Amino acid sequence: MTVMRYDQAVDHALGQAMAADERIVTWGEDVKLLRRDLLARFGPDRVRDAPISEAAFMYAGLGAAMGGLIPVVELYMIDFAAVGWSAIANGASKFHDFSAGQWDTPLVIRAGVGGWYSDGGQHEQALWGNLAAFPGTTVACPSTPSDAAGLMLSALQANRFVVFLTPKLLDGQLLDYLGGESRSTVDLSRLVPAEGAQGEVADPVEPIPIGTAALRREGSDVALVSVGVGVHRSLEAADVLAAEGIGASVLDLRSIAPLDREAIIAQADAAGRVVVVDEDYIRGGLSGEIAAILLESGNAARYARVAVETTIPFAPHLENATLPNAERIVAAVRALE
Amino acid sequence: MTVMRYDQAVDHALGQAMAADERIVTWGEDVKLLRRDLLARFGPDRVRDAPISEAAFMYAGLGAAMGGLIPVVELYMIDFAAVGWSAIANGASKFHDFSAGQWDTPLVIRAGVGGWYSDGGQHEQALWGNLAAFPGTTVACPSTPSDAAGLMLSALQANRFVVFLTPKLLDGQLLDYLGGESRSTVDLSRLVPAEGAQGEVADPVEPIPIGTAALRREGSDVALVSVGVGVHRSLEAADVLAAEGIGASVLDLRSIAPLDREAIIAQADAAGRVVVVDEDYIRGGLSGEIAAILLESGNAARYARVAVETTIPFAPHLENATLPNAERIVAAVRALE
Amino acid sequence: MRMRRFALNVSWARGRAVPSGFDAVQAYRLMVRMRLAEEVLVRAWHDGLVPGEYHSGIGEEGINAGVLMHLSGHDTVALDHRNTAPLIGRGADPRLLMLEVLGSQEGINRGWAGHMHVLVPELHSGSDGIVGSSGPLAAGHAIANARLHPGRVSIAFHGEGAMNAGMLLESYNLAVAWNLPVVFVCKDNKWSITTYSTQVTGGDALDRARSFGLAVESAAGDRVEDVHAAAGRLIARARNGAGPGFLHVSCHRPGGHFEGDPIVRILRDPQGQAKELAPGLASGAMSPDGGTRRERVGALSELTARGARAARDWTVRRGMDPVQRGRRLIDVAKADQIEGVQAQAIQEAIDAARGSLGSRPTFGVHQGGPQ
Amino acid sequence: MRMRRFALNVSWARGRAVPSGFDAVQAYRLMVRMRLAEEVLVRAWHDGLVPGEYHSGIGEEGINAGVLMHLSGHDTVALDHRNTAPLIGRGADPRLLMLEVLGSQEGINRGWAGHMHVLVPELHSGSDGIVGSSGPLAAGHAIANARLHPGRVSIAFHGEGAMNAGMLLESYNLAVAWNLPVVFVCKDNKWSITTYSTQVTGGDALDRARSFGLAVESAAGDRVEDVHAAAGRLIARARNGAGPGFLHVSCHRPGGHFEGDPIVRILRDPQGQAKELAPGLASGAMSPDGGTRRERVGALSELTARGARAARDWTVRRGMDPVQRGRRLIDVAKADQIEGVQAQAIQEAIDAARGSLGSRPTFGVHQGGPQ
Ligand SMILES: Cc1ncc(C[n+]2csc(CCOP(=O)(O)OP(=O)(O)O)c2C)c(N)n1
Ligand SMILES: Cc1ncc(C[n+]2csc(CCOP(=O)(O)OP(=O)(O)O)c2C)c(N)n1
Ligand SMILES: [Mg+2]
Ligand SMILES: [Mg+2]
Repeated sequence: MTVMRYDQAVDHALGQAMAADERIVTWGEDVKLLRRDLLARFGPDRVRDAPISEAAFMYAGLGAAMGGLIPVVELYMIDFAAVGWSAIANGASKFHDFSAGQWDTPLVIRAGVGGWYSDGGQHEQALWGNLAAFPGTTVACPSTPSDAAGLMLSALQANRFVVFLTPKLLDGQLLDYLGGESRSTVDLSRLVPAEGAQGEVADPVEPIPIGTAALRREGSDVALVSVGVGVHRSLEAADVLAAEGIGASVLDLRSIAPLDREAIIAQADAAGRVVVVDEDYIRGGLSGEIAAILLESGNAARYARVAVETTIPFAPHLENATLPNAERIVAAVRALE
Repeated sequence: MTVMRYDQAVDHALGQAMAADERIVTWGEDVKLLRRDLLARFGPDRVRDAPISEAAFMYAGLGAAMGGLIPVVELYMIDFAAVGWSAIANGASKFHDFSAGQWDTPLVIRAGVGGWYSDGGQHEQALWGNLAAFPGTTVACPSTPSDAAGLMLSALQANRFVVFLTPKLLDGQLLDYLGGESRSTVDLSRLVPAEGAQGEVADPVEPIPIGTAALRREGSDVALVSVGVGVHRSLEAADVLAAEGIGASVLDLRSIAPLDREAIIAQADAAGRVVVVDEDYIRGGLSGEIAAILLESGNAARYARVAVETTIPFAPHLENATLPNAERIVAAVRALE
Repeated sequence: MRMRRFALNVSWARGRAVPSGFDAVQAYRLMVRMRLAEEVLVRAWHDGLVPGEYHSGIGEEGINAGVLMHLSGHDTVALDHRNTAPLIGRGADPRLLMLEVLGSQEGINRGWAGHMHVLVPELHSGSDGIVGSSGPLAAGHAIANARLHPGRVSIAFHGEGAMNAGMLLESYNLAVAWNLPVVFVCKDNKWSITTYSTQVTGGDALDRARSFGLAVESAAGDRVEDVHAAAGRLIARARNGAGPGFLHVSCHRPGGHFEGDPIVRILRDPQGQAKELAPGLASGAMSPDGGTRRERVGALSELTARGARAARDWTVRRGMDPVQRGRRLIDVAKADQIEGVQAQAIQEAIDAARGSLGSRPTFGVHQGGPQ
Repeated sequence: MRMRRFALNVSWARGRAVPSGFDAVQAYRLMVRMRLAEEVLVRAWHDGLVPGEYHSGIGEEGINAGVLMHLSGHDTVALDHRNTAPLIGRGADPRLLMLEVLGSQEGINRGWAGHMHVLVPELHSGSDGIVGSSGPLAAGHAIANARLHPGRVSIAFHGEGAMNAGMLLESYNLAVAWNLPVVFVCKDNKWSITTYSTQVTGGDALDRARSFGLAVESAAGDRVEDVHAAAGRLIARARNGAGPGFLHVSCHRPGGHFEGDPIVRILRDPQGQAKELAPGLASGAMSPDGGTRRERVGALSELTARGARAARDWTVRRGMDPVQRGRRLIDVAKADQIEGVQAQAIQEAIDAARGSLGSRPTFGVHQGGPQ
């Protein structure tokens, strides 16, 4: 066990996998600088800078996967994936199926996701609901360094198309890279969940199966179901609720596709009340899907959701009010009463 | 009232609006040929052929809307919009919000949608759930010529970003254009819902407000909630169910965003059972959203859904089994018993 | 999970050595085989047996053969919507390919692909229906080849209309920036569906490709030997790590964009089609409200010009048949023999495919599958 | 619903006539104003008052002024992530713009936009944070202008890195195909974030643009008079309906990509940054498992080369300051006077903006808004 940052944990797992498997390569904009430690270890053939050509370098990832590599195609932010969206919507999510399972497409798209650090409505989206819409697409979003490492290892071993989303708020390197630590006048520590940004990681990393949720906190009155930074906001909210005598469990989905149906239903059964905490748009699909799972299972749980209901504004106070913050979660739980 | 084809109804409304408003223009691939009647009427400045550059010509639609036009940007199929997805995800759905409501973006994207005519999994997607995910996006999908005309007129008058989806199965012109009527050996009539492909349209067209559902059939045992071709499949299923003594109502949502919450809840309340019939992917968002609406309203209705659960295969019998056909709907209703 | 249930007849393609010189007999054999396979599928389409659209490659045989003859079975090929002929050229089993196009679960992709997405890992060949994607996909194949199998080359086939697709242009740049062993082959038939491509395109295709730093060549697509020579130079370069290339080849496709192409229908039956089109056009042109007289006249003259251009193209370019020209390069007796052998092989394949499809009055219904 | 609640100070920009000749005084005034506005925002960023990233346009004043001086208030401008200076150049009220960048609900877009998406319909100027989108957006503006207001021109500003973005390349083609009155202005500072652009780019920018059929010009961005002349030719052409253009202009941005740019940090504090970077690099380079020695040496030398290249650029190109050079074109007393007037205006604006922001120890928390 080593204590490391979230971003280090991802690279730790990636490095371990690259050492074990020559087929793993990575590219994206500025990746030689961002993944300089991997560059120094594996050389420039395996760690590449891409031009600002998302459509081509995402599709090239699919092509390279078809050619026998396991490419990790990195994007600063999932928002930019919209520029190469067809590579996902019409390509990576489908080729294995079109080939009737004959052609494997072990492509991993690694992308920052989400907000809370004032990057505006076009650099802070989650979009995981949209991604999970496509059959043949696995979408993971770990909320701790340990999960980040274990799920990244699984993504690399999955032999299928995986979108691996890393919340930028937990990514210390990125927050610094975007200028962060060059000014001492700003302190994000009140916003950054400590347990998400740094933590113990096994060495060697063990894979964590994608599709299994983790129960972060037990509680019998209400189940908070979330993923990514929302898990930490839920934990914050659970503290507040505990002080009011409301016991909230917190379920970390860890992957948006596949969803851990059993775990969701078990929590709903136990608590009878479910609040989905989703950093994606309210119509994005995740919060609705959980409602469908509840109804399909005949579960009579009461249900509410805290999600993003408008374009995300830039100004920090507006941004914070738009994202699923702890106050909103607490209010939603109270309103379910 | 004139009887016309679905596609004629759309062009009829578009032509009426173009005659009334000089700002309306249209472009897309092969649009001069596809919209030749409008070309002949309004001239080549207002009806243009675009290069195969979806990203640029979709973004240019947004730019032109900002510049004072009302562009109708046409795509053969919404699948191709994935190539220019950023124009939707990061552009048209957001600029009005980013400007704090100061800059209007009256862009209409008009695109074919859906399957049933054997065009394979990359030319038959619905994607309306993904589109509806974005705040600031209106998504309509009429199921009859009369609705197509009325909703197109509303889209053109909405002064905001609208995605206007036309089911290709109802679009006689497109089915012919894709080779259809050049071979007498093929007969799609068993697949094409007659009331969707042709019908009476008012002249002049009156706008139909976007966001109001239409009850296509009354029934007190189960509510079938759908949109587009699914509405006709639901009507087929309702006939079968009626023979079994099950009364099914059929609610045509007509728009995916906004959703007519009240109508959905009213149907659910009345029947106590809801089956969502969705030609989009099961994780696409629409079927889940309806579950969320039911749960949020405290509605205890039983719920099931018939949607697309895999990549859509090409072979007609596999395709048909994958899409929400009447047999699947009937089976879902029976299983809800 | 990898399923490798199909015993593909790849020996036919794999057996070929990479030719250094040009083998006119082999070129003719390939072209004939591709032409015949397309012809039986076109017939099957008109017989109502091919569901959906069908984009044939009739007229492109010179390009396909001239390029593919340079490849070993291990090189990779990225194809677009017009992939039957090149797949045949790569050695795909015609029967399995036909079954796929006919919508059978016994097809090469078990009915999942149809004719637009045929993916055959054994042949290192895959198709996609998104215009432009063959470029970046081939770039990706080239990255894999360069790393795992240096010396293998990667080919992208695309149309001239696709050269306005951003992802394709991006892939030209990516190939140069990363010095990838890939050759982009542009099959220029002048049309993208019903649009005359130069009317929506600025500049010149060769200049455009060259400006990204690609080595460029061009050839006339009805002269397979010229295509072969030009392709050979670019492919050899790429194989040696000297950088990516772009090959521009002209061609004429008498069948147009797809079977039932509206333009071709007008050319074949001007009277009948005019009857279909005239009422709408007339009511548009004479509508009481609408554009100025000048605008309406402009519109009609544009439509007329398009028709005239098509009529001219289809007449003037009729002679651009690579198969006919290729026949002249070889001995007549040899040509007869090749035609006989290939015709029999292809006929057997389509007979078998049609046979195992069972009775099928129409498609689009669940009864339409194999019985 | 159109909200027009802000009384924008556009008279300053609208008042200017479109100059036929070059007015060095006006150019200097514009450049000084833009520089000063950027400087106070950069300071505010370092003071912790600007949330998130901030991309300043310091070093690009010659380009912005040289181009914008040709525009009337009715022409349209599509901007990218580096838009503060051009918006100032268009006549945006500095206080409202600053409030926006500072994350206030009193900002020009009420806090919705931040510095990457400022949209000001009154100025016919809009920004977007997606690299490359300014091209097709400007093409769209040009379609509207050509139809509704012939004679108005549309400008797209973009970086050299953006020239690998497919949508931008597509828009070059679209502009030529539709003969749109648009001029694409490439501000080439050689870097896209931390990547040296030529290392991921094939060919040459001018060739690339020309190959689409655009009329091209180039200029040195530190010579505002040259930019002005080159831009003038292209803009006049476009206005007259003679077709779209492409202007390539070099520049140096001493601040790098954004405030806190990692490359600039290394240049400013090599020792300190080395301490940060070395452990990770060393453990990578010396890891027991990994690439060959040659690969690892190759990697380190690439990183070193990048640092050296940056060091050289930042030294050699230091003198490329358009504002300093522009000062030499005018009378010293006049320059002093302009600086005084502009400094006062900008200072008042930032004072007012900072003042109305209230106390705000940090951002990113809901207490961080205006009180
Ligand atoms: C992204 C995308 N846009 C549009 C289409 C529809 N489409 C299919 S083929 C085609 C024309 C392609 O023209 P060209 O590249 O010249 O190839 P050709 O068909 O002539 O071989 C178009 C527009 C598509 N399949 N994908
Ligand atoms: C589609 C997209 N990809 C990536 C980014 C991240 N990004 C922002 S600016 C930039 C570099 C742009 O370089 P250049 O075009 O040279 O402009 P400069 O910043 O030098 O002015 C990148 C990659 C983005 N905003 N949008
Ligand atoms: Mg073509
Ligand atoms: Mg740059």
